[in-house]
Amino acid sequence: MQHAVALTASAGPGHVSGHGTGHVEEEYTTTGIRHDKMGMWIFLCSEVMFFTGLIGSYIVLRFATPLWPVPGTVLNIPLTAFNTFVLICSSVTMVQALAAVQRADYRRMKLFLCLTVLFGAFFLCIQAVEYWKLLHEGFNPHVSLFGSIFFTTTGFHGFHVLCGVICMAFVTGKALLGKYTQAYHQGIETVGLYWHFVDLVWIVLFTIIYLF
Amino acid sequence: MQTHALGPIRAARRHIRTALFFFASLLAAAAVRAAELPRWLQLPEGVSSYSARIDGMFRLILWITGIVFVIVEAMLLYFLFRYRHREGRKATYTHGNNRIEVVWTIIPALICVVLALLSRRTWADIKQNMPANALPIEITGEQFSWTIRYPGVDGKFGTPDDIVSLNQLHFPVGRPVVATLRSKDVIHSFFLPEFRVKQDAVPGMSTRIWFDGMRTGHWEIACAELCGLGHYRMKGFVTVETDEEFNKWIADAAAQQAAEQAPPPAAGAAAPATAPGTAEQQPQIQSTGGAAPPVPGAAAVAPPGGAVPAKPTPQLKTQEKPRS
Amino acid sequence: MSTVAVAHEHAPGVHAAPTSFWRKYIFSLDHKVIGKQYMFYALFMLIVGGLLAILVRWQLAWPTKAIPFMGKLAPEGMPGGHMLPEFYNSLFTMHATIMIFFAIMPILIGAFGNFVVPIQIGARDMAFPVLNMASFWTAVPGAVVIIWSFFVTGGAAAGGWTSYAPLSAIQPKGQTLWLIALLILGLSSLLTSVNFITTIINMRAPGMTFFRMPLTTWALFITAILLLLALPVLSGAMIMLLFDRVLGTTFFLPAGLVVSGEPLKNAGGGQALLWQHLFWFFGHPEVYIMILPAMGITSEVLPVFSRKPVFGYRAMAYSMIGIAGLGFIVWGHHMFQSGMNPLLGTTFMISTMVIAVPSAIKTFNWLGTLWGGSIRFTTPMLMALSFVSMFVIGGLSGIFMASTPVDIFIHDTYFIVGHIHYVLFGGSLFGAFAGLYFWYPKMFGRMMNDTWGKVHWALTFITFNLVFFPMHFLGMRGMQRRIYTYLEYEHLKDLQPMNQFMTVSLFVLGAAQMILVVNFFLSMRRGKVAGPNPWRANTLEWQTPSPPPHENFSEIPTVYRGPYEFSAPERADDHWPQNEPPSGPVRASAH
Amino acid sequence: MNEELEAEPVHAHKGPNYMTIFWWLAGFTVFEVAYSTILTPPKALLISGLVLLAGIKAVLVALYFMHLRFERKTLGIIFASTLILGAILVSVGMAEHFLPRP
Ligand code: HEA
Ligand code: HEA
Ligand code: CUA
Ligand SMILES: [Cu+2]
Repeated sequence: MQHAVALTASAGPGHVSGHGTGHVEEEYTTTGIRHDKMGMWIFLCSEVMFFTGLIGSYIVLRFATPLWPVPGTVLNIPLTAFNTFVLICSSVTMVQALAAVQRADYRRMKLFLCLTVLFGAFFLCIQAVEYWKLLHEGFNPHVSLFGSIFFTTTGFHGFHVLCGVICMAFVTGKALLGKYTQAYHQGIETVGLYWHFVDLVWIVLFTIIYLF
Repeated sequence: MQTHALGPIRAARRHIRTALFFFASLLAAAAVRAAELPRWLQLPEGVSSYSARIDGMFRLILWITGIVFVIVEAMLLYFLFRYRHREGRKATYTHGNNRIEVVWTIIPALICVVLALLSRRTWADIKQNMPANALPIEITGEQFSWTIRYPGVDGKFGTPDDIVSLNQLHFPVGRPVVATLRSKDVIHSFFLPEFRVKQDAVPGMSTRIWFDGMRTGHWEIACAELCGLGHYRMKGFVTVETDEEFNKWIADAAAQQAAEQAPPPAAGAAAPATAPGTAEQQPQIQSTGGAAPPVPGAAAVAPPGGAVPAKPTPQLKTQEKPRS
Repeated sequence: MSTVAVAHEHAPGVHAAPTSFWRKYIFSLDHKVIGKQYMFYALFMLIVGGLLAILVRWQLAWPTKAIPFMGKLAPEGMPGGHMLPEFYNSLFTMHATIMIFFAIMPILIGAFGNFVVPIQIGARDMAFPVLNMASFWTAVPGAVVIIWSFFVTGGAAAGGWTSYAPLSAIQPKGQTLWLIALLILGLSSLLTSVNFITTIINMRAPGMTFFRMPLTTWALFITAILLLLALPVLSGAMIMLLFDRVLGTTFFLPAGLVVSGEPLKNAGGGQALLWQHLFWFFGHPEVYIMILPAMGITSEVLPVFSRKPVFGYRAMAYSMIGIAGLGFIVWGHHMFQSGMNPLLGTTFMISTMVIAVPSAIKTFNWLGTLWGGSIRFTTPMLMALSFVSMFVIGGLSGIFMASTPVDIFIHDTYFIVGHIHYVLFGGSLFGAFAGLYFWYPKMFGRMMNDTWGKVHWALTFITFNLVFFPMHFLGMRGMQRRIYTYLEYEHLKDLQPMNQFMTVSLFVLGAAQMILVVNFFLSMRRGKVAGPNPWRANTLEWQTPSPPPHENFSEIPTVYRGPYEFSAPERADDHWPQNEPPSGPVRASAH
Repeated sequence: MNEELEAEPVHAHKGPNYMTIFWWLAGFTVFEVAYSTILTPPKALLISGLVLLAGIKAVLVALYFMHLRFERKTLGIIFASTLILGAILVSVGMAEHFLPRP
């Protein structure tokens, strides 16, 4: 913690590589990391704990339950594997958008942001289809402990994706309106952090809920 | 206080002396651990064989914390008086003293670690090591009563000769009882104040505890965990009695039970009216002490995770099983 | 000074001062206004919680006596003024919930944290002012829901503030509202903690290094970290419990439950103890969330009125870090008798014993601060001193419970209730009172009446002990907590006189609080004008007018020294503001 | 898409090749599914293998997509230390099952 004390830290790390033109103000921060970025990381720490609570409960209950259905017999694994792929795609387009704006390649930035939103929305659609089918097959939150856990964890993840898509759509709108520049694009970076985190959670969830 | 430069060092010395004094008083406290405290500082009469150990621990902590309390409050009051604001006196300028910090870190740490170590043994003997030669019973809580079940002649639970009693726990004096606690609905807590017994009865789990009574008498069972609107009246009664009285009570209960279920064929299985006495208890002694699993927990739902290990511990001779 | 490129619609860090009533007092973005809003919110809920406590205590003193007018106020819970057991259960559940989540946390974190922290670190506002406003206005519906829950069929939640499943899963509707209210409040606290941490890490004025931060700010920093990491686990658990109640999931419901003769339909597979692990994983850090800010305030007030640097500043900061870190690995001490594996009990006992050590460090450093001081007995000082002496009682009673075998007897008895109130009232609330009297002049620009303050202090201090000290004796006699009446038990019958004595003392305690209320409101108008620095303190909030202007400082201060440089030998003046340049006119006047 | 990376200005740190990371992630996912549904190893192996793979993927995302590799170490340490808290919680839950009971 001590080195945060340094008041004369060089320009913030990360991707603020050049000071572009336009209406740029200097905001004082002690550490050189922007408030919104710092705040997002701090928020993500608490998200880790939130999912730890849910996933931890799952692990504990799972080990205590002698008979656990083989996920593949209940869930549609190929579909979800494809969905995982969709989410990974959205993550890479996200990071490409950030890289693009840092190069002042605004055309690509817009393209990649739009793709990210689309991938995110697509993920949600697939998840909705998956839920719909499962519910029709009689697999629901109160049918078994597996059902309880499946719907709670994936549901809360889906809720996070939904929030992400909304924020993302907002950022994309701003980008299309040309509000971001090489020097000023903190929205993209901050929302991106959140977006990647949601992807990260899914990577874990997919593995432990669908594949065990 | 013009000696502000020397202040901290002197203070440190003084504090070290205080600390030594404090240590000495601790030793003194340990010495008087057994000494009688005034009535209002005592717990109710303890009637189980381990109540004295719990009370001893309580007394020791009472002494230690009492001394700490007196020292801290006395210093506080003394400083308030001694260093009250007076015209013309300037406060000592010091930022602290590392030596004294170390002292008052280490001493409480030592005390606490010692307390933890002392507690550990007692705790293990009460909650971990089940005694051999015990009378097995099952206690089930429900809103808002206690059901106590004795295994009957065959020494097995879940058979028709089980003796079931509502809110009445009887057991013979001087003989340990191993109880398996369960609950039908919500969490209750089986509390025998005078026996220093408290253990939650959790639905979906079976928890084993043991206790005994060193003298005969009547006491109350309380429920110590909030379990709904009748929590306050979820009480029962304990009777500790001589072997003969206990056997008679069991026999009477069995007879009454048999009479109640006279018509159904259960009568046959009920091994008529429970031949009382030692004969009845023999099988239990062996079964509890020996291979633990088959008897008391047999009828029990396999606890979650199958954590109750079927480890047969062959030490029948020793009073207590080693920590598993 | 490092800078980061940022686009702004307006000048850096400066928002135009709002002019409309709504933007100024209701939906204000100013941390000072939000702090005051939290203050009123908390004081209101404190009174509500206190009134519930009075009903609880009435029932315990005279279990059979009716309170006629309550029959009209709460006809369902108290028909004809006679309290029903389920209503009693609601009362203490709501008493604790309101006190903990709606009174103590908002006053310590919401009010003092918001008002004091940005100014103490020399910032113009919080890092995220809009988020800050959102936090407060999220907390308001939480309070509305919790109070509303009294009026739904079946009454308010009655499962204790710990809401142990499965009981909490099968309770009437009030429990659902309880969960919703706390989920809302959890969101609010989460936003607050993100805001605090960012602000403290990122917005310190030049020269304000971590080890020059006032201890109040340190305490709130650590508190915010605890909140950030502990609260989401509770939220997760509460969501699961909520689903158990409304969606038919079975996280906490084991198979085969039979409730009053009826098999529970949805039960199966869950674990009752899982709730307890999740709850206490949050719950224990939560109790430190409530004590750390009070410790910080005490560490702030003692040096100011002893005119002496705080003893062992770094030890103070490190011990708070220690408390926070260890606080995450002791939660099992609430579960010693719960059926948790006894081996884990031993582990948790050891960690619990160890956590007494940082508290010891703090206690002795407070004494060290007084030693050699020049002590002024103002009302905030008296409150802070009461904090020290009462917290020690509460802390030491914790040692009894930390010892597993002793806890067998005292668990879930009034001994615990005694501990709770010594740490929470004797600790947190006295700390909050100290902060209230201390920062009142800064908040409202006028002094509170000191004489009435002292009367309030004396009455509170004495009657507090009369109400709560006997609880230890009740517990030692084996009286369980959360019981509607102890007269049911033969062995507890003779405790009635002691209970009556406590309740009568409570009447005086409650009345004494009226002095505070009156003093609080009258002083806003009539109090002596305070001036910027009535206590002659060093920290930055005292180096700006009272109340501070919009944006706090005309110019961001630069910090040259630690926060408690009192009575420095080279200076005639016994205080030395943090932002006073080293070479200045004052230097000359040093001897 | 490779020319994008070459086009990176020199004064910025060398950006990672995001597409490489992407292909690794996708590949691991395919392998995971195959491992679990086609290979079906014994339970212990299945769980440890999958946890390992998921862990690698998560770390890749955090390090490269979230740029933790290029940020201050503290940020990463803070983030990782919350995982320790999670591990404590889960391990106590597991201990409840695996420790022997009286
Ligand atoms: C502000 C809140 C607060 C604080 C600070 C504490 C502090 C402590 N608490 Fe407390 N606790 C509660 C609030 C708090 N608690 C509440 C609300 C409950 C009940 C919850 C419920 O069930 O409803 C509870 C319950 C509770 C239990 C569970 C009891 C039971 O249900 O059976 C235990 C058990 O170990 C415990 C222990 C401790 C300990 C060891 C400390 C330590 O941190 C205290 C350390 C301080 C000191 C020790 C004093 C100062 C030190 C010295 C003067 C040095 C010398 C000391 C020695 C050598 C010992 N607490
Ligand atoms: C911060 C926490 C806090 C505070 C302050 C209090 C305050 C009080 N508490 Fe409470 N209490 C708890 C936290 C708290 N309590 C908890 C956590 C439990 C456990 C619950 C459970 O088992 O689930 C509990 C349980 C509890 C019980 C046990 C119930 C039972 O187990 O059956 C009892 C019984 O006497 C009790 C009594 C009191 C009393 C008499 C006060 C009095 O001190 C109240 C006096 C206060 C007032 C009368 C109001 C005063 C304030 C003002 C007037 C404000 C001034 C206003 C302005 C300036 C505008 N409390
Ligand atoms: Cu059963 Cu309380
Ligand atoms: Cu605790």
